[in-house]
Amino acid sequence: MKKSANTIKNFIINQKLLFIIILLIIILSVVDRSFFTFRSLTSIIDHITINGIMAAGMTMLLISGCFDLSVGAVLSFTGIITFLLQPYGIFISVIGGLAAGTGIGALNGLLVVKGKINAFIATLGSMIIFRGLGLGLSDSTPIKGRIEGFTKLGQGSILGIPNPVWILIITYIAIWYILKYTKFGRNDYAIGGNVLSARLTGINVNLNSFLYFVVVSFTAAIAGLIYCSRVNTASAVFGPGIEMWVIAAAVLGGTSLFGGKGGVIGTIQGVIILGIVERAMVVFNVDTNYQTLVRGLVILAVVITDTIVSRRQEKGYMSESFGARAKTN
Amino acid sequence: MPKNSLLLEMNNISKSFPGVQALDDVSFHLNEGEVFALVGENGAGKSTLIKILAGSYKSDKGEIKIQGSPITIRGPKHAIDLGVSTIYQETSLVQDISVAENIFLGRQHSARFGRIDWKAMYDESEALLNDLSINLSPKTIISRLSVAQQQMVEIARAFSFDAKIIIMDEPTAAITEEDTANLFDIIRRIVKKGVSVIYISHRLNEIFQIADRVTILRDGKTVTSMDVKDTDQKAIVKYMVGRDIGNIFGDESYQAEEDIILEANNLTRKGYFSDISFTLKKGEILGFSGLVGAGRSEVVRALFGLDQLDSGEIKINGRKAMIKNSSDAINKGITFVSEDRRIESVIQGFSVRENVTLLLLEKILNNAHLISTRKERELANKYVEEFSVKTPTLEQLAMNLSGGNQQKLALARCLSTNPAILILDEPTKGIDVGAKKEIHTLIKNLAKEGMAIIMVSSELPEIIGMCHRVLVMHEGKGMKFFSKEELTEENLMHAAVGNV
Amino acid sequence: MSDITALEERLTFKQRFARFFFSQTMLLIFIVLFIAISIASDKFLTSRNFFNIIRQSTVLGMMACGMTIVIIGKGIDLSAASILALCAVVNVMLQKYGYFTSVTTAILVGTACGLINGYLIGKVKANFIIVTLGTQILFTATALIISGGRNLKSRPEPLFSYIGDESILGIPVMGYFLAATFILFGILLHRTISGRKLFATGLNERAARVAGINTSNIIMTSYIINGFICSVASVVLTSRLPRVRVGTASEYLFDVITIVVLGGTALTGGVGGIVKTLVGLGIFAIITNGMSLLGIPYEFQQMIKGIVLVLAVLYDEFNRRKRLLY
Amino acid sequence: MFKKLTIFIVLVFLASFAFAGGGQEAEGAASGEKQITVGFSLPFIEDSPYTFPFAESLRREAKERNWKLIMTDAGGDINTQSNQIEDLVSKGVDGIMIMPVDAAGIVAVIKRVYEETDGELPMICSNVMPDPPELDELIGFAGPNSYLEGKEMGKYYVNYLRENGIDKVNYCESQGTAGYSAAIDRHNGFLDAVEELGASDMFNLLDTQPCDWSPDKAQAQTENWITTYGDKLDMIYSHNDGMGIGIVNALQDAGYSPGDVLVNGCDGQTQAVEYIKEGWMLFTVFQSPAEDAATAMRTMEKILGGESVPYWNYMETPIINGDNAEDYLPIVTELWEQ
Repeated sequence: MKKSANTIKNFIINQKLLFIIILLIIILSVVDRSFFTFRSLTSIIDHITINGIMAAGMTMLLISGCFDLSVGAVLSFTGIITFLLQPYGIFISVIGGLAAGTGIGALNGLLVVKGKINAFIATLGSMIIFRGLGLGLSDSTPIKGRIEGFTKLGQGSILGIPNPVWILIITYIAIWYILKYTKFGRNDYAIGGNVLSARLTGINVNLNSFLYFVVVSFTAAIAGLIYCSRVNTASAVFGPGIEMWVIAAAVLGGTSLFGGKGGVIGTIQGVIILGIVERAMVVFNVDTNYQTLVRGLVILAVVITDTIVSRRQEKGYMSESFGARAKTN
Repeated sequence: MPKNSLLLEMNNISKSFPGVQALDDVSFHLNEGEVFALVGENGAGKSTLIKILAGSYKSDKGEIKIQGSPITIRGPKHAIDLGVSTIYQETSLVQDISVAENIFLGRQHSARFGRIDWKAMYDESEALLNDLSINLSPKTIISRLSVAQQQMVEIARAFSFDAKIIIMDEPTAAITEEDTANLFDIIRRIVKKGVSVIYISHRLNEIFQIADRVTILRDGKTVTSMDVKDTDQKAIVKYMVGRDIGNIFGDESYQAEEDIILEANNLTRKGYFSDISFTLKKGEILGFSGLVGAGRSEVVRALFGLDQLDSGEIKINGRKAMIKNSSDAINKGITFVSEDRRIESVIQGFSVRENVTLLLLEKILNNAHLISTRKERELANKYVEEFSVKTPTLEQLAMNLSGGNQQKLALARCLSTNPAILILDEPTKGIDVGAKKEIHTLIKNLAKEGMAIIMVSSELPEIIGMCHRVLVMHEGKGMKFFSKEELTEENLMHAAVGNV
Repeated sequence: MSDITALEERLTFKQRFARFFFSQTMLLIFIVLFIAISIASDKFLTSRNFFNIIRQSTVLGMMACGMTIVIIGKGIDLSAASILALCAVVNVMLQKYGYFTSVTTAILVGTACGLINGYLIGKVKANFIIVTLGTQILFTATALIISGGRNLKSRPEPLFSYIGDESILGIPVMGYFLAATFILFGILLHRTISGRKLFATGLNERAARVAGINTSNIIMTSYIINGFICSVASVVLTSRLPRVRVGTASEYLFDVITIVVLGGTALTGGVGGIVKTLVGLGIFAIITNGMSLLGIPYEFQQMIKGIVLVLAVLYDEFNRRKRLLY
Repeated sequence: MFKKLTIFIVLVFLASFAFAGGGQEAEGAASGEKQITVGFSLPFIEDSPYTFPFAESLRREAKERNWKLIMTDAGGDINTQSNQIEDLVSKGVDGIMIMPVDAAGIVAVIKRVYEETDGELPMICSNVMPDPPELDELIGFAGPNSYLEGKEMGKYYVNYLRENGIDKVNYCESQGTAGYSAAIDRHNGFLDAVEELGASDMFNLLDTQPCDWSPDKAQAQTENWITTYGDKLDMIYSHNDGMGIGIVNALQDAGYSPGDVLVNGCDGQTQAVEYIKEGWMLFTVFQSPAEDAATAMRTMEKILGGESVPYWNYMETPIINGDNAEDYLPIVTELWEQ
């Protein structure tokens, strides 16, 4: 296949999500005039912030070849700790919440890196543990927010753009920068791509992998803060099934579940698509009985096309069965 | 640069694993700016020795001196810091990132605030690659490169560590004569720059092309060390196996029968090969030669049903055969031994027993159509003995066998169905002389008994020594058939690079 | 690895014993827990409680068998619980056309669900996590739509509730279902050609293909079987409950995966077995039951489950390394 | 190639939306000039048998009034629910009815929407009341009073025990999903009623566990209770019928006979009413989803019609017990098994 032709084609293929998004926006704007307004568009972004921020962290972890099922638990646990610490003032409570949430990530990191437990089990375990602990601490009842300023975090806005959106933007720029321009970020790809050579070139694999877990739970903790600041309540049942949503968004954005490939630019697109779908439910007035169905269909549709496309793409220059170029794993 | 100035000494190295004495009082030294060859059969202790030098193992006894000063190597990283870089058989590159980044992995150029300076990195690797006259763009993604190219990147990387010693373990196992030539040029170039190379290969002729001195190991002991110019291949082989094994391609050839068993017309798989036609007689060994990436492996894989053909027809015994997947192929009497032993030919996580019987499962059912452990063990035993696979127990995991034995295991499995057509892709890649000879003889005997054999090999001597006819491929096209008489390295090389 | 090769031959008795000891970690854990709980609660060793344990673990156990097969084939089925729910709903809704119709249809539906998963993962080769995640939502939604989310009334018919309530030779009928499933899957996995091929595929799909195994079929089949056994489990479930609703099953998913992994079947594929899963089920069952016997509050029950899961796996990993030394 | 991809995606979307959403659209267009559009934000359809007949009734009520009804399902996540409510606002509805996932969590979004729309957009809560219940931003609440239901149940037990001269019972409590407000209300309501009637010492709590409104969880839990407490167990206070049914089933398995253990329910599901008839259950509180939905829609209609409505618009939640089970049976059957 011609090289140049390839690159053009690849460009299109690599940008497919972007095209899909544009497409969706066009369709929706045609169907519903109220859709294509500043308010409505920002609100779409505003609504995906919580999941979006987590997805950014998750991307980083996925690239290193692991994943984390406990983000939902981190989210709710952070909220609970934050609101339990309210009496000590906003500062301590927020710091405490973040610390607690990030701590869970550290625990996961230890279990996986030092304990050599499969990430799926380790994080599944801490998901159960900390949802439970959250229930215990909150006595199974939601805790109400009492700090005045705290709601600003999730509900206020600067220059007409909601604060969470700012946080989202900052998170993505930060992680994008880290992944592209810092050793910490590049090591991510090295570890996900070929642990062996990562070790040989003196990358501290354990430390890095550990830190990626910390990063993902840190983003989850921030998301948790925004979450409970938006609803000014904290409960152990917040964010049910959110972990799957987040992983799906990242994978949808082209990050491989088996490490070495991906980036946050793809992820944000994945997140936005899922966000628009949610809005589309309202715009099209999808019958409640069918809303879940549509969600499922969309995920399936995207993963199938993704697979087909990337296989077409592969055929261009390499066949997976090409012994001489077999990847070493 | 003065030769004979001692760079590295390894004295009286001993290393034992529970139950085996891998190395017993082995010594050798390495001078600056020389290529030093380390030869010996698998299990002779070569890899243990270099693993000790590379810091993966610790030696029980013995001392290592670099430039006269004794040192203890604390680990792989430390070895690299000491200027000892190793290039292993499997590429240790990260597949999905660029050449430049692989070269500088872990030490990317950083400007202020630890920001990675991509431009500087690309520029420097550009310079480095030019310096070694390796013709690659530093921005290329590794997974798009051939094995040969990947090795060059590894050399460049090792060189960029300003390594004093570069260890190459079987660098040519997976690459063609032409790439080998390039590789040697590069080796000569880095040697001129004062780097010393420890070169390990089973292809003895290479040692005479590239090495200055050679040390021969057998059963964990040093047999002898000598200057290459004072010896010849026969002698080295003798030292290695401790006996004279004669022509490693087995006894002289014999006539193939006349009746055509397989006929392939205009096989085409878009992007890989096109219009490949050939016939195969009973008892014939048909060679596929050419550079890696010429499409040889792809043709045979498609023939075996692993990849889909876009067009073309296959006739077996004159009847048109539809081969949609590998099980079709096997049912039609075709079996295939992949070039990629580690990943494809044996299942590393399976025991020897399970590996051998994988194609015979129907044969080991009891009358309740369930797998009978007894029958299975008997059958497995039979084949393990027949093919003299060296394994402590039937339950031994394949991953714990030596390369040669794994290959025998693969052959045993394939032949257990006594197929009419046997396809071998690089059958002796990275296998020591002794085992090589066994396999060659085995192949010839099979052919004698009337089995039709297709053999893909990058090793010209092997192709020439084994085959009745050879099809040389170039960029997915069949260039030319050579009959036994026309088989010379020159002819094959010319065809392989595309000029007939 | 030559070291391991060499030592295989010279195993002293002590080493053999240690090898066995360290390879049966989970069994040991099970025994320890068993003793501990029976000391802690005098109600534990009563025949009634034995009934409860079996009743409560039958459905999980059957699903765990299916999941084991999928995981050994290097996959995972996040939609298992949803299949269970869908089949249960179908079964109950069709009971008015007779139990034969309802049960067969339910089983057909379940198998079909498995087929969808299998086709997308085996043939289309889409990522198994995302696919089953998608179908999970899909099946649940379908169940909702057809059931209208109501608590469907399962009209207990003699034979039907017989499965749920009665007992033969002091063992609940469900127990026989459980046993049958485990034996069947044990044979299927360890004594049949397809079972062997499944292991090969799970360990190394490419090598399996070279060995003439039609891996995409094998993978597809594993999901179909899983779908099938889920539907059978759903029949058992409905026979136990007078009322079925979609929410019913959603909790089961992670429990099932936990059980399989507790047993020691590796998520990396190709390693594991039915006996392991049985042990995993045992541990899970007695912990769950033991805790509610001891009246431990719900939230802490969850926590303890999680902690046990992590510790058990940690301990197993630790012993795996130990094992290599011997 | 890319074309194919695009087409595929578009098709999937349009297809799924079309067959899913088509119905309402048509209806909407049918009516004349001023089409009224109302939004209803549901908490979690999947997990509650209540919300489905509820939603059905909503549709019916909307049809009668020829309103366009937009419903959303929050999947049990309060944040999703807030988002969906805001989506409804952007879609431009005339009024919003909310069944909160979380009583306290919903307040923030209500306030937010109130500010954005300067109180132009009428909002009411349905079925689950917010916490704090009295909100200036909210026009009112329509639906059952789960706290009162809790009290009702407490009262009924106390009276029953007194009438039958039982002075002490050991009971277990089977709670709704931990953290959900209905569960909390029914828990507190019960205790407060017992308190007020000065009957606290009559009730000895053995154990309380959340069974997530789920029959089979309740059944498993009860089996364990029976094993642990055996004959000590006199009564099980269940937060809804679903669990009540599971409990009864466990009792039946364990060979109890009707009345050995006092069990109640709440909602008035068919099976429960049958059990009451057979004496397995003592009573249940009839909370009809249809009536609930109707109350909400009636209230909203008044508001849109410019009438002033009281803040609290409670629905009737009569008690069903042995005496009136017969009469209710056909009603509830028609309601749940439609």
